[in-house]
Amino acid sequence: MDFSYSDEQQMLQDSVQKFVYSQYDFDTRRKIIKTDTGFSAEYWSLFAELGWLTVPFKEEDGGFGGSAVDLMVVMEEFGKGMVVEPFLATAVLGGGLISELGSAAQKEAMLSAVMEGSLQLATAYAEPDSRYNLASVGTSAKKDGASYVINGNKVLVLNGPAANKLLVVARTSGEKFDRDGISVFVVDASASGISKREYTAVDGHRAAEVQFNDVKVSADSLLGAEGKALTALERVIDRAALAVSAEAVGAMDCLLKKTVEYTKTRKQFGVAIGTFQALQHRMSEMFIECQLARSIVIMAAMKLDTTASDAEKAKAVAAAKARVGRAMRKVGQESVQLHGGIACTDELDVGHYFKRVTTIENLFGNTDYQLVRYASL
Amino acid sequence: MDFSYSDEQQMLQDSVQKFVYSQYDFDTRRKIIKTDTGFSAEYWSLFAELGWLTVPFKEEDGGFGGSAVDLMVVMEEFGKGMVVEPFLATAVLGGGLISELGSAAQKEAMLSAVMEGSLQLATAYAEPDSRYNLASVGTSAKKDGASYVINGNKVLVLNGPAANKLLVVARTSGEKFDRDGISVFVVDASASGISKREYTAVDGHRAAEVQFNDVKVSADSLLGAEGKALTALERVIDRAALAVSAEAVGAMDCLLKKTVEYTKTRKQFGVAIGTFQALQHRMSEMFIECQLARSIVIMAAMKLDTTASDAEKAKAVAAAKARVGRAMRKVGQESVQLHGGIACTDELDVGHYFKRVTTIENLFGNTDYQLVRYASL
Amino acid sequence: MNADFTAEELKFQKEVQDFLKAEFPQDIKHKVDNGIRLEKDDFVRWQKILYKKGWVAPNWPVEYGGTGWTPTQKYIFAMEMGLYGAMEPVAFGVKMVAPVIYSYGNEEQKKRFLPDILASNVWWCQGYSEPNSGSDLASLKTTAVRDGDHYVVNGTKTWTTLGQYADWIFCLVRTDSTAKKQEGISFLLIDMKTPGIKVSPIYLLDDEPEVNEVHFDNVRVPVENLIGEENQGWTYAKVLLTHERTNIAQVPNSKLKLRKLRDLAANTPDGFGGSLLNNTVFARKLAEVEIQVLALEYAELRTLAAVSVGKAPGPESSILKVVGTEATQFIDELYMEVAAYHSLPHIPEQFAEGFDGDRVGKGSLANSSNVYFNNRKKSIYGGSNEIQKNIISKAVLGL
Amino acid sequence: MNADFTAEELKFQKEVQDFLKAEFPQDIKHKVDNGIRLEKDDFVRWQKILYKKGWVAPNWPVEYGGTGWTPTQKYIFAMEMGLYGAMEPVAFGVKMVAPVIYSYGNEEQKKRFLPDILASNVWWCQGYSEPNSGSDLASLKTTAVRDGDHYVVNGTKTWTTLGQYADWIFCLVRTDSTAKKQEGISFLLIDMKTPGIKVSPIYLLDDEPEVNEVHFDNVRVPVENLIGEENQGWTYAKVLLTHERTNIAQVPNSKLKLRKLRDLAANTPDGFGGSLLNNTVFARKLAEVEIQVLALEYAELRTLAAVSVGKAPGPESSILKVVGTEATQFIDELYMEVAAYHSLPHIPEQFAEGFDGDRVGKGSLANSSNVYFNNRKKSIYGGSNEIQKNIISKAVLGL
Repeated sequence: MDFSYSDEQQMLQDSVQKFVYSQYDFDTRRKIIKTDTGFSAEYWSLFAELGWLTVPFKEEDGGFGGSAVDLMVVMEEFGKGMVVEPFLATAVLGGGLISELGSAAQKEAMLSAVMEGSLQLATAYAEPDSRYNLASVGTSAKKDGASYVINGNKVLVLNGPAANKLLVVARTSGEKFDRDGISVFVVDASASGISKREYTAVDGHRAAEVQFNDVKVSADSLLGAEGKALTALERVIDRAALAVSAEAVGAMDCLLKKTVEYTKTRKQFGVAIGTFQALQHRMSEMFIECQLARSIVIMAAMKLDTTASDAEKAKAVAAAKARVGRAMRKVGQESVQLHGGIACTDELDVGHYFKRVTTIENLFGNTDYQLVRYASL
Repeated sequence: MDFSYSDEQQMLQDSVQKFVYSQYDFDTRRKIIKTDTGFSAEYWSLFAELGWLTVPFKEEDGGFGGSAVDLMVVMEEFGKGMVVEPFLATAVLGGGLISELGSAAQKEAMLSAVMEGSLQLATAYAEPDSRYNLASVGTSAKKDGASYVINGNKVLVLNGPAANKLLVVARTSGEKFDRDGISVFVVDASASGISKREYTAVDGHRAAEVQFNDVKVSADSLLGAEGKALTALERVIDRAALAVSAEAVGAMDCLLKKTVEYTKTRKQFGVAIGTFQALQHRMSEMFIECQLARSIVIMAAMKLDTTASDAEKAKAVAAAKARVGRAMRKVGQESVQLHGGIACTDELDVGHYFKRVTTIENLFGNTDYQLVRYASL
Repeated sequence: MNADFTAEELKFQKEVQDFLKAEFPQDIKHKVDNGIRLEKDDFVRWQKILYKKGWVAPNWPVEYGGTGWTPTQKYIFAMEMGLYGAMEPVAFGVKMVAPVIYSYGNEEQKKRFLPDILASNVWWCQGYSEPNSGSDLASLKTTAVRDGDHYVVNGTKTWTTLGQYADWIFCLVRTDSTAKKQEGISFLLIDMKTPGIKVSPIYLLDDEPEVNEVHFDNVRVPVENLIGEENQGWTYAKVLLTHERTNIAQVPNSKLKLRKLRDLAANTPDGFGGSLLNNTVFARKLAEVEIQVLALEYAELRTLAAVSVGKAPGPESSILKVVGTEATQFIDELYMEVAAYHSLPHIPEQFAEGFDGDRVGKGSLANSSNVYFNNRKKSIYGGSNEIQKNIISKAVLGL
Repeated sequence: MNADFTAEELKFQKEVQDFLKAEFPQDIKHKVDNGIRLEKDDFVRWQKILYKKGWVAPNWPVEYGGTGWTPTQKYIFAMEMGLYGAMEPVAFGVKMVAPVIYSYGNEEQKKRFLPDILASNVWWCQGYSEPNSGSDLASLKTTAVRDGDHYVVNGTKTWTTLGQYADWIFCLVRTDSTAKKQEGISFLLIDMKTPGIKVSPIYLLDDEPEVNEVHFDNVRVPVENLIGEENQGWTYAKVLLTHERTNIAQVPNSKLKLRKLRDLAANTPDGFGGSLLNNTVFARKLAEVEIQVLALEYAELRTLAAVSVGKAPGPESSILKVVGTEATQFIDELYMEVAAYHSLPHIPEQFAEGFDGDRVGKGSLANSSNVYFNNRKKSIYGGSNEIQKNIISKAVLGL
């Protein structure tokens, strides 16, 4: 058992940390969010150049190694900067599915483009009725000669506006809740029959609702064996859940730090409010939440890197996401409350961290969902 | 809408309050608990003499009036003294069932004896497997000519040791969870085939587990129509739940008051610990809990005294018991924590209030049970 | 003690219900039901209807336009308004400055200001908080220096809700900087059109300019706009703060939100073939907050009853603020939980009048995060919940 | 970073498991499994077995009898012990006084006391708290006045756990009442057989005499029983308090309790035809605390890892105390919840050795309230959780 980073991980952390600290301050981020695309193409190229886009991928796919701990290192630092570039959507979700399910040819065609920064991906899996159940797939893909025809509606397609390709989860057989019969297709974002309702999410990230009306795709756009995609999808979503949990750990550390600093300087009734014991105890409790969140994310990341069973890994991620969810709510709300009015304004970064952790709680299964899932595993 | 007590209610409150204050201090209670019977026969006579045992009964049954608000008034004061005399078991539970289900003759025979203080009752309804579901009755009563033969096990029979008569809930037809087929019998405590495992509960009250082995009772010991007792039982248990919720309000007020007083005198680091803001805020939260608990108990008591439907009344009681349950846990635990070690000893009354409120939370359906029940009503 | 309404009270309840059904404008109701932002005109129009009926200000003395209702009638009115989704008149005029004017103003001021408040001819806003005052309100620094028949006001007020619409502002200003901090404060009414006033919007977490900073640069205010005596403003403001606490519990509003939430949950799939409302874990949480609001309602009723027999609304009413705001905030969390993925979009145009594009999410669910973010202010403003706990521990518990 | 044990570590784990299976006495295991009270002899007997194996004191330096294990081995040992239900040696000797003796005692004292502690020949208890000191430990008033070759000790110590069994007590005593409160304290070892010592039991909420008051009436203690220098006792005690915090998180114990709880819940009807474990509301709560304990375990492992690379166990370890005790207490609540009506009986004899009457309730459920009541002490003793939060806010957050 070893809790220290390898030299490579330490270098990776230093590199991302330095970038966030020196090039991703709050004003820069604010400007990036307000651009048309909502992220910086320049920074995206930099991410590729620095090799960060290779982090989620295995060495045999040309990646950095693909360990969950590596991913955790990057995401935690991204969390501190509230980085909005579509790393999660492209490299973890989309890239993850290709890595899990793709043929050698598909990987060759797409993964290197992802790692080079030239291909943006989005994964269309959630549906208006599905909530967090990945097996609840109403979107259909019907075989039609050498093609498939896709029909259905998807929601919260992260990076939907900018993605060049969409990875679409659709049912090729079976009933709505069946675990069998779920397939993934790679579809060109410009394919005929796709319509998108694009929007900015509360945390500044871009997403879209996507409708598929008789979208015709060739058989070679199928990723993996027909109808057998669910377990891979679950693994990828769990990896994404771990990634945003690590991001949350970074964000919460910033919230705690900023709150402590603020209460040291903010004066009321002639003294710094940080001298009030009631607030001190609440900040101590925030610290406890941060520490427990960090601990359980480390647990889950380490577990994903072992040879444990899928169920054990899923249980570890469910535990982490649930525990981090509870921590995020507490740390987020308390940060705002202890700052007072100023944190309720768009002007201060604290509210934006709060929005991001609130978003994270709702991504990939909220706290209660993960608790019940944990209990069932 | 009127939140003031009637003159009669005010007199009743004064009378019970005066008794508790002047004759039921903590040492007296401690001595009473250590006696063989675990309650004071002398005080029981006094209760009868002062008319308190008539409070739960309707005027037509010779009672004080039987309003839930009257009952609340008495129980709140009992809560302040942690009165252990079997008022709840005899007058609210047992007497309540007789009042709900009994024939004129049965009422005549038993209720006046209860009100005079000469008859002690206990109700055997809970079973090892029933948890809080009153319809889960495994104890059977089989017709055998002009008699019934009862077999089964009952748990937590309050006042089981001292009761002269047991009111036994048994199934005369149907399957275990059926709402139909549940009957109540009045059985002599000395009847052959009854064996009791008597014990003292953590709160000093006496109870018993009771086994019925081929206990033969005559048909006229049946209370009400055969197989139709469940709704009456539910009403009586709800009334008891309201009664102990009111008792808890009294107990919690004492806990808060004692905690506030203690923190004003207890010095640490050279100052009274009541000057520490973290503790002040926690006591403020205890106060909030006490006020909300009192408010919702008043709501439920008033609701029981209206002509609302059974379901509405049940929902009101479920709400009250659930809310008081949450308050009790918080106020109880915080009282002990803020007192520190001294409240962990048998010597101080605080721990005994804590035990009583903990017991109350587990009686007649705990907090989660009542929340789910509320949601289903 | 009894919970029943009398026959007259039931009749009154019916009257309120009928009035709302007949008179609350359909287009405003449509907005309320669908979470569409209300504009100034909506508030003004509705208050003028209430004014015609004589129901703007139940708490005012009858001589100035109050209704003379019993506490139970006031409760019924507030409850029916809230459950129907009809807005209360904006508080700054009716509930906040008016009580100060009729309690401490002179006859001239009463005549000049009260009728326009009642008739919604003048929109008021509040000038209390300052960038550095926060919970320590009495530390305010905006000065008013006497210069002949005028005060010259300099300083900055902040968190001025809906100040962009306001015709007048009531301010606490420092008229004696040598006195103890509570003792040098005066209560001043200022016409927003006076030269030297600048209003700049503050965007809150939902990206809406709901509050403002109001800057005063040598603003000349006639001395007749002073309420009561110079340097006595703090006393008056404290009374106002008590009035501000009326309906701070927000029970009717919470009940309406809970009712809608229950409907939404019943129509939201849990992802496994059932509805969210049938999901025990969710139903248990919903029950918990419904019960909390019920307890709060009775806590408020008990406070009102105590007031009606002549007791002042004591520091106990601090619990209404704390519990009321926390309940609102918890309900907001449950909306987000129902919305799930649809809690995340930030599409303000979808919740503006006249939007006819593609809608995201059912009802107002796509705005649930923004509502949640925005309402975090509730536990901060009006005396933060921490301040309320200080009040309880000092004034109630004697700590 | 990796979570796997090495082959050697797995081998060691197996060795511990085999040892426990073979050597932990069956009769004691029976008691532990059924919640029957352990007696002094049980502790002594088991420690002597550990002693024979050399595994009493993993944290001691090897020269005095420590095991020389790596942090991972210590973790494995503690986890296997806890999961098997095998008691740790009573802390007062091995974990509390011994580190002070081997760190600050002279050679004579080390030779005289350490071997008997290791071999469980002498039972120690702690004399720190006093009736009026509580969390403000340094305010203690028990005096030790030098009189020739002796100190004369007067005063009262309290909360002395298992003091009724003790042969020796280690005390903080005031040797200089003119100095600042932390600076006049000395660390003294006292033979409990010395004339003038009286032990009186304090009954806790479960009605058991687990703790005691120890009264000192002109008790003469030879000066050679002073540890280190006079008036330096507070410094030594602070070190001891750090040691006391080892395994304060109680993870192995909580894991065992959770495992048993899960079994009990699976076999407890929910009253509606299912089991409590299948009840989503209960299962969700159980999951929550299981996850909390898991997070705590990794928080502790991270602390241990930091220590192993030479960092001192910092004030961060206060979180282990707070979270560990709260988790234990929450687990206790869940036991009561499983027990339902059977949580209420107070039948101590049922949980004493040799009871053969009618049992009430499954397993130890009929004792669940008493366990809950008793364990409320956990958030109070060892530096109350409030004190721990003070430490975090001052020493970690710099507030």
